[in-house]
Amino acid sequence: MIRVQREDFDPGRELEALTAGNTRIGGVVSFVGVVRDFAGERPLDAMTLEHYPGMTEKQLGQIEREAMARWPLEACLIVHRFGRLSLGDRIVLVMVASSHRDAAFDACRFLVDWLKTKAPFWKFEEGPQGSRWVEAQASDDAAAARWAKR
Amino acid sequence: MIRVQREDFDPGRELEALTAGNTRIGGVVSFVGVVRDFAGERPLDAMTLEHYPGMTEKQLGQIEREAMARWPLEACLIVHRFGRLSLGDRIVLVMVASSHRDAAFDACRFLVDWLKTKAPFWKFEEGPQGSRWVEAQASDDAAAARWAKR
Amino acid sequence: MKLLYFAWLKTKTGIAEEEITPPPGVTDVASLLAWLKGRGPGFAAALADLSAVRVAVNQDYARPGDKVRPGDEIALFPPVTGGRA
Amino acid sequence: MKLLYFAWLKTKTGIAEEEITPPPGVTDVASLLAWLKGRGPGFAAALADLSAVRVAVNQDYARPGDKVRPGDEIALFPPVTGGRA
Repeated sequence: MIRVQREDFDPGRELEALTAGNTRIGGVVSFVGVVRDFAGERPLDAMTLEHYPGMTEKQLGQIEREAMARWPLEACLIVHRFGRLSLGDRIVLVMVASSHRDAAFDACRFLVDWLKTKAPFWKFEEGPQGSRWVEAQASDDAAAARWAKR
Repeated sequence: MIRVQREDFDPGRELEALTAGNTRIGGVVSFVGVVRDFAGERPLDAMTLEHYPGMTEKQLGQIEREAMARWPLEACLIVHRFGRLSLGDRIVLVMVASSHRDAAFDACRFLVDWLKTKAPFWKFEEGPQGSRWVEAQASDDAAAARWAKR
Repeated sequence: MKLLYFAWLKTKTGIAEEEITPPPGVTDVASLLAWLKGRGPGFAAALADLSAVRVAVNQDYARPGDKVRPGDEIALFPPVTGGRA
Repeated sequence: MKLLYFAWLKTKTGIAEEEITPPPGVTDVASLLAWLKGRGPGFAAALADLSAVRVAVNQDYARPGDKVRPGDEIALFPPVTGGRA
């Protein structure tokens, strides 16, 4: 399941909804991304996440179907926010439920890695030194590449 | 942080408490273990988790300190329940917060794997075919062994 | 053909969205970018370093040789920078 | 010396917890288990297959050669079976 929204989400409530009534689920692995302060690099007050409506949903849906095909999952949820976010705000939730913990861990990490290289979001950071569009990191491409099929 | 308790926990509230006020946190990885139905193996109605009070806390504390030493973590929480649990009930929560998602994923998985081989809990399952103490699985030892230092 | 610009590509071109009819020689992503570059100084600046520009055709990532057709939705944007932890 | 039994070791011995004073020859985990085995049919049954028995001394996992002393808390239990997903 895919949701792209401006509003915050409640990870506990999402977990309840995702697992309700499915007694084959033995483990749920979640990732919550949070707006953090890059101490040492440059301080941050807030940021704005711009996205490409339509393409975001399409890409997230493709990534999710890929994960469902590669691992035996019972349920899957991606919630991604856009708009203005402050330090400590939640940005993204990836939640994967499976009978087996290994599948849940692998699929969740796969989704998070791919999100960061494929989902059309762009960060505009505001700090005391001014504002700027954040540049992509090569390490994110490397993280996604480890899932490439050989 | 370690908690061993009979009561349920609220993963959303635990996340709030763990991350509150720490703006260095960029990602939180959580594992929630749930009582599942082993369809195909033997059906399950409920189970009782017996544990060794005192040793449980000691072992969980050691495992947590090990994780904090091996990865750059900002915060860590293990909540493990004991007592009688029904199908779909939450059993365990492992939550790890870090600046870096890779550290959070690795540490969370390490903790879950070790929990299953080191934490002194024993499952007594009740099903339509009778009750029995669950036997340990070799695959759990193998999962923990992948973290052994070389 | 609908063109969309995001992030600093929107800032530099000064355009978020436009309808265009490129000349007949524009048949793929590469020729579209080459033609756009010549439309004015904002476009020239935005497209000066094509290694920093990504293109999507109808909401899927596209490569230089991929075809573009009338009616397509073409988006230009920098490499994505979602949650960075 | 305090002895604790968990899971089916408790069921088979019929004991959850006891205070014992083993004979002087009992100095380590291995000799303690050998002595316990001879205490009666319940103990013999519980300790018939020692590969299925784990021992903790003062709440840390112990091996056969580890020392046991008066005042120690010794626990006998099967391999752990926490959350199994």
